[in-house]
Amino acid sequence: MRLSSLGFLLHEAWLNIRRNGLMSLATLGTVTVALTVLGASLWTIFRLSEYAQFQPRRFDRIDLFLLPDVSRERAETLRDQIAHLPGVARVRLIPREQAWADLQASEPLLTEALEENPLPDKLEVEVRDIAQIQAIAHNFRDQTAYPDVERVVDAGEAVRVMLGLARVVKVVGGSASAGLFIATLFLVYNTIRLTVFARRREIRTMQLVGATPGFIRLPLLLEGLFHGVVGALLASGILLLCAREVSRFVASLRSPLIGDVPSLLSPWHVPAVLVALGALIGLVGSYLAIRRFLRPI
Amino acid sequence: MRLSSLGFLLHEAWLNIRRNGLMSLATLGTVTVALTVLGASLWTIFRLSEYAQFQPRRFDRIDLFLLPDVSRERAETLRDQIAHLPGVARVRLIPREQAWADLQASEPLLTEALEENPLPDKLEVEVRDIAQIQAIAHNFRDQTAYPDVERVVDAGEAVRVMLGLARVVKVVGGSASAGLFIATLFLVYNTIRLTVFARRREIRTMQLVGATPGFIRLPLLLEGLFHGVVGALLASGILLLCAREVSRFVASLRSPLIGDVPSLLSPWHVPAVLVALGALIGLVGSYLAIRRFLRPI
Amino acid sequence: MIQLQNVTVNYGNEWIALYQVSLCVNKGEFVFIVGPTGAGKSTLLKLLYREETATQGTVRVAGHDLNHMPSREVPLFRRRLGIVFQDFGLLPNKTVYENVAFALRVTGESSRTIRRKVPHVLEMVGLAHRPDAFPHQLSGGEQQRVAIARALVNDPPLLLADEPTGNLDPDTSLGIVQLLHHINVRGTTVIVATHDHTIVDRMQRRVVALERGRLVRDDQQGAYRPLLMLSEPMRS
Amino acid sequence: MIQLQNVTVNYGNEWIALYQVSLCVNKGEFVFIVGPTGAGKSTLLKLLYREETATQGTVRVAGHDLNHMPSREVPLFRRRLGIVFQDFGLLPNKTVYENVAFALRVTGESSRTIRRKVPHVLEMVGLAHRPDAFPHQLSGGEQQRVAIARALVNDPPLLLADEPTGNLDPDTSLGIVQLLHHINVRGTTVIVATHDHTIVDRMQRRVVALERGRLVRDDQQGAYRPLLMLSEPMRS
Ligand SMILES: Nc1ncnc2c1ncn2[C@@H]1O[C@H](COP(=O)(O)OP(=O)(O)OP(=O)(O)O)[C@@H](O)[C@H]1O
Ligand SMILES: Nc1ncnc2c1ncn2[C@@H]1O[C@H](COP(=O)(O)OP(=O)(O)OP(=O)(O)O)[C@@H](O)[C@H]1O
Ligand SMILES: [Mg+2]
Ligand SMILES: [Mg+2]
Repeated sequence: MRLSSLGFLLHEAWLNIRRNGLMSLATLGTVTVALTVLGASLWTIFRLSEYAQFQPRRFDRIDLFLLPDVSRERAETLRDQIAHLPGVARVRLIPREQAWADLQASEPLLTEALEENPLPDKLEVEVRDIAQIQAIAHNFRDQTAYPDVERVVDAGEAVRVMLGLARVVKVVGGSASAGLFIATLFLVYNTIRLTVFARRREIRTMQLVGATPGFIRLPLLLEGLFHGVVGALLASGILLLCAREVSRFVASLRSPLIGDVPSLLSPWHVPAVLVALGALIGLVGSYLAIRRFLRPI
Repeated sequence: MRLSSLGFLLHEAWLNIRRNGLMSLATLGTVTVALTVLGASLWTIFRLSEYAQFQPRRFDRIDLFLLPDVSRERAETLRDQIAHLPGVARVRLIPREQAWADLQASEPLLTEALEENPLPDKLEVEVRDIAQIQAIAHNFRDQTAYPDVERVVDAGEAVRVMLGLARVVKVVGGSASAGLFIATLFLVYNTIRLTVFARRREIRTMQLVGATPGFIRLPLLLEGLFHGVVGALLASGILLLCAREVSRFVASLRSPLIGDVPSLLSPWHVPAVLVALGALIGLVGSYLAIRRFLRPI
Repeated sequence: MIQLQNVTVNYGNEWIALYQVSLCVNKGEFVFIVGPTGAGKSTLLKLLYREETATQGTVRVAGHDLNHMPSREVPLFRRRLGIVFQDFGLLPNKTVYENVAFALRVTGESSRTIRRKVPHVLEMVGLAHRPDAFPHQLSGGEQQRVAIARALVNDPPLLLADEPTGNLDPDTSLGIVQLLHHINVRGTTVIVATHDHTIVDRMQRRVVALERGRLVRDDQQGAYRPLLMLSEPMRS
Repeated sequence: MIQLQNVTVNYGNEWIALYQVSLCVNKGEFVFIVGPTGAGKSTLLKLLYREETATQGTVRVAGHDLNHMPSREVPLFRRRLGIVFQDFGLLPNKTVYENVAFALRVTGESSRTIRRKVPHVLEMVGLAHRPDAFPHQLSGGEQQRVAIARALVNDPPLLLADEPTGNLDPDTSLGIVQLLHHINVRGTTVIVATHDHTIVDRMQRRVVALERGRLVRDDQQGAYRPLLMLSEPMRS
């Protein structure tokens, strides 16, 4: 293909976009709306799975409260002994003085009323695999094996809930993402197909005048690409605005846990991912749509 | 309008659907896909908010463990006294014998090892408003007001998390539902607009031959209604199939909590709601789309 | 039936398609509108069925002032016209039969009347054998005849035909024009924009000639070329 | 240049548009194809640019066997033709200038050539003053001339024109046919399907007549009607 032809085809694509006002707007509208929904869903699913994966980590700890009469040395021996158990990642000994100090800092009224430190020494056991936490906690409840341990506190049911949730989010969210991507592609393809359909007589005329399929296709592909990218930018704008509102709202709740989960996604990933998706969807959508009307005659 | 005309217009709508194969398929496809996404999202949001509202209720109870030396009569007095507090819905006294019996039933090995009942009497306090639970629990911790209470256990942070979650789901999910509805309407409208656009010369010819706007509009509205309803039925089918898979998967996790939240929605509400939405969207979409091309000439 | 007074039509801001045209056609007349391509013939007809409106001047058709007709009344007005469009204006998704029937449907005719009238008018234009063909399955001349049949089917008091024989061979053209003549004799006012000099010359009816948007001739019993020019050789 | 041997074209299963037509046209000839409406003239032309293919028989154009031409080669083949379609086939979203230029664009002509050729050919058909109009802003005859200009612009060795004067007045028609004649003299083979008996009679070139899909006449220097019938009165 000659350079002058390429220039012409680019110009051609641009003229089509301008002169087919309604069809361009329709395609752009569909791409924007569909990508906004897709983007919002993917983002939500991604965040949900980040939350879901983060939540159980809050509960990956078993607290062992020791009997009051256990000496510090025995506590330390116990700590080292537990640290070598399979499945245990780390053990920290929280001496009763430190616990008391912490409590004094966080609840001064309460500690003043109590006057004397009622807290026992505590071992904080972190497990390697959150799924094993109950089995491990159960072992510590064995009084003969651990006579020094008075009370075993694990997150129990909460962990199982969170773990289940995380898997649900991962599997269902993953399938939903794939489904949404296909749905978006289909919606855009469908719209482009209608715009190509509206121009089928033109395409036919071009063929009769001697235009090669490539010559007809390229401007249409460029149009698809343009609409995909511009639609993606618009969708990003909408999404970032909405996201700002949502995070303001969530922050206004001042709820712990929510909002303090770090994210791998920075806001500037959104336009990047969406533009990539938009370009892909615009190109694939128009390629599929054109194919149908470029049968040789 | 005469009856024969009405018959004709119905026939006309049906012919249009059959003869504009591609345009019918495109509209139907868009309606189906958009309604599937809308339906899935609404359903998910609805279920999430049911979960979110249900979860805190698991934690709407404060357990008051009484001191071992508190007599049964004092416990009962305390119970009645607390029952009259504002914000308290109900109080149950769990005598230590009953708690022991429950424990023996659920953990026979443990109770056998213990030999003797170490459990104290317990008051289970249900609060009216879950949001107040922490304030109420805090009151019980006042040793001078409640000298008989040894330990107060409430769900603490978990409740605050759950409450925050419930509000997030409600507000964000609500806005998302509204946004999705508008997005779906727009996508369908956009598609119908393109199909009407492809027929704009026909519409013009009809006008020039003396057809009234109503005469031109009615078959197109009927087409929109048809596509809306049929698309909704297809979407319902897809959704119910997906829902079955999802609930199978969730059940396979055997996670407690998940799945045992009762729902106001039975599966047969899905087609009903979707068909209503589809009919609405189809009619409104084609009405808006037609208006643009029925300018008097 | 028709009164145009000093009618000017502009397209866009400067393009003048008709300039200061005044014309009066009585009920029952048969008028040819002739003129070179781009003279404004189609524009004149479009004025009469209100696809275009006059930029200046007044247009009265069948007692209606088309400049001030509320758009609500336009469909009813048009139903009393029969129009043959230069580009045929057939509905592509309807068969020949349905295209013709459509002109009756819009007026709310009963199906019985439609079943009686449509085959009859298809017979008249020589297409009785192809009622179920779609427009794209027809030759140019066949499409043109469908357009003519649709214009005739509801016995309009006023028939406007724009180049109705452009795609027809001489014999078929003559047949169509005789059909129009026949209808005219039964009382319909007929206005035909045409280039077909053979037919205009042969019919010897009123001829209105346009040139660059101006009315330059109006002969009661005219020919395609003005009488003065008859001896002039064709340009070659 | 063109050889048809026993060509039959069916539409659908039974509709026969051409039946056992054999025809040979040499390079540099000028041929009129005449016949009543629906006779198969357009179908014959469509065969030549391969919009339709023969159900039976062979079609050879410029050395290519069109029945067995790979679809990849079709665009290149068509670029060496100039085609005037009966329905004009203009691109509605392109201006007059762009429509004509498009025929050069597809062949990869440089912009400089295009800027030189297009105004020239628009001049030839008398539309030099409206290069920026869109087709819907033109009268029927103007659209037809754009179609003709597009067919002429790349100096095709073979020109196929389907009813190129259907929407033109006699003077303009004559001008166009003289243009075709001129091109023919410069070496282009020209095939014109037409109803315009004045022009056919005047040009005295080869006339091929079709009737109901059959080739019924092939006169080297013919008239629109067979010589035998010249004395016969027109049907009336
Ligand atoms: N929508 C439009 N915008 C601009 N100019 C127009 C428009 N429609 C028509 N014209 C111009 O107005 C003039 C008259 O057009 P009109 O269609 O009335 O001609 P006509 O006499 O019917 O010609 P023909 O015999 O070729 O059909 C032409 O020069 C045409 O280009
Ligand atoms: N796609 C089609 N399907 C069925 N029949 C067709 C199709 N195209 C053309 N025909 C029929 O084939 C016959 C020949 O058509 P063609 O267009 O070749 O006629 P023509 O000689 O060009 O007529 P005209 O002078 O009216 O343009 C006509 O009777 C027409 O109805
Ligand atoms: Mg005209
Ligand atoms: Mg033809």
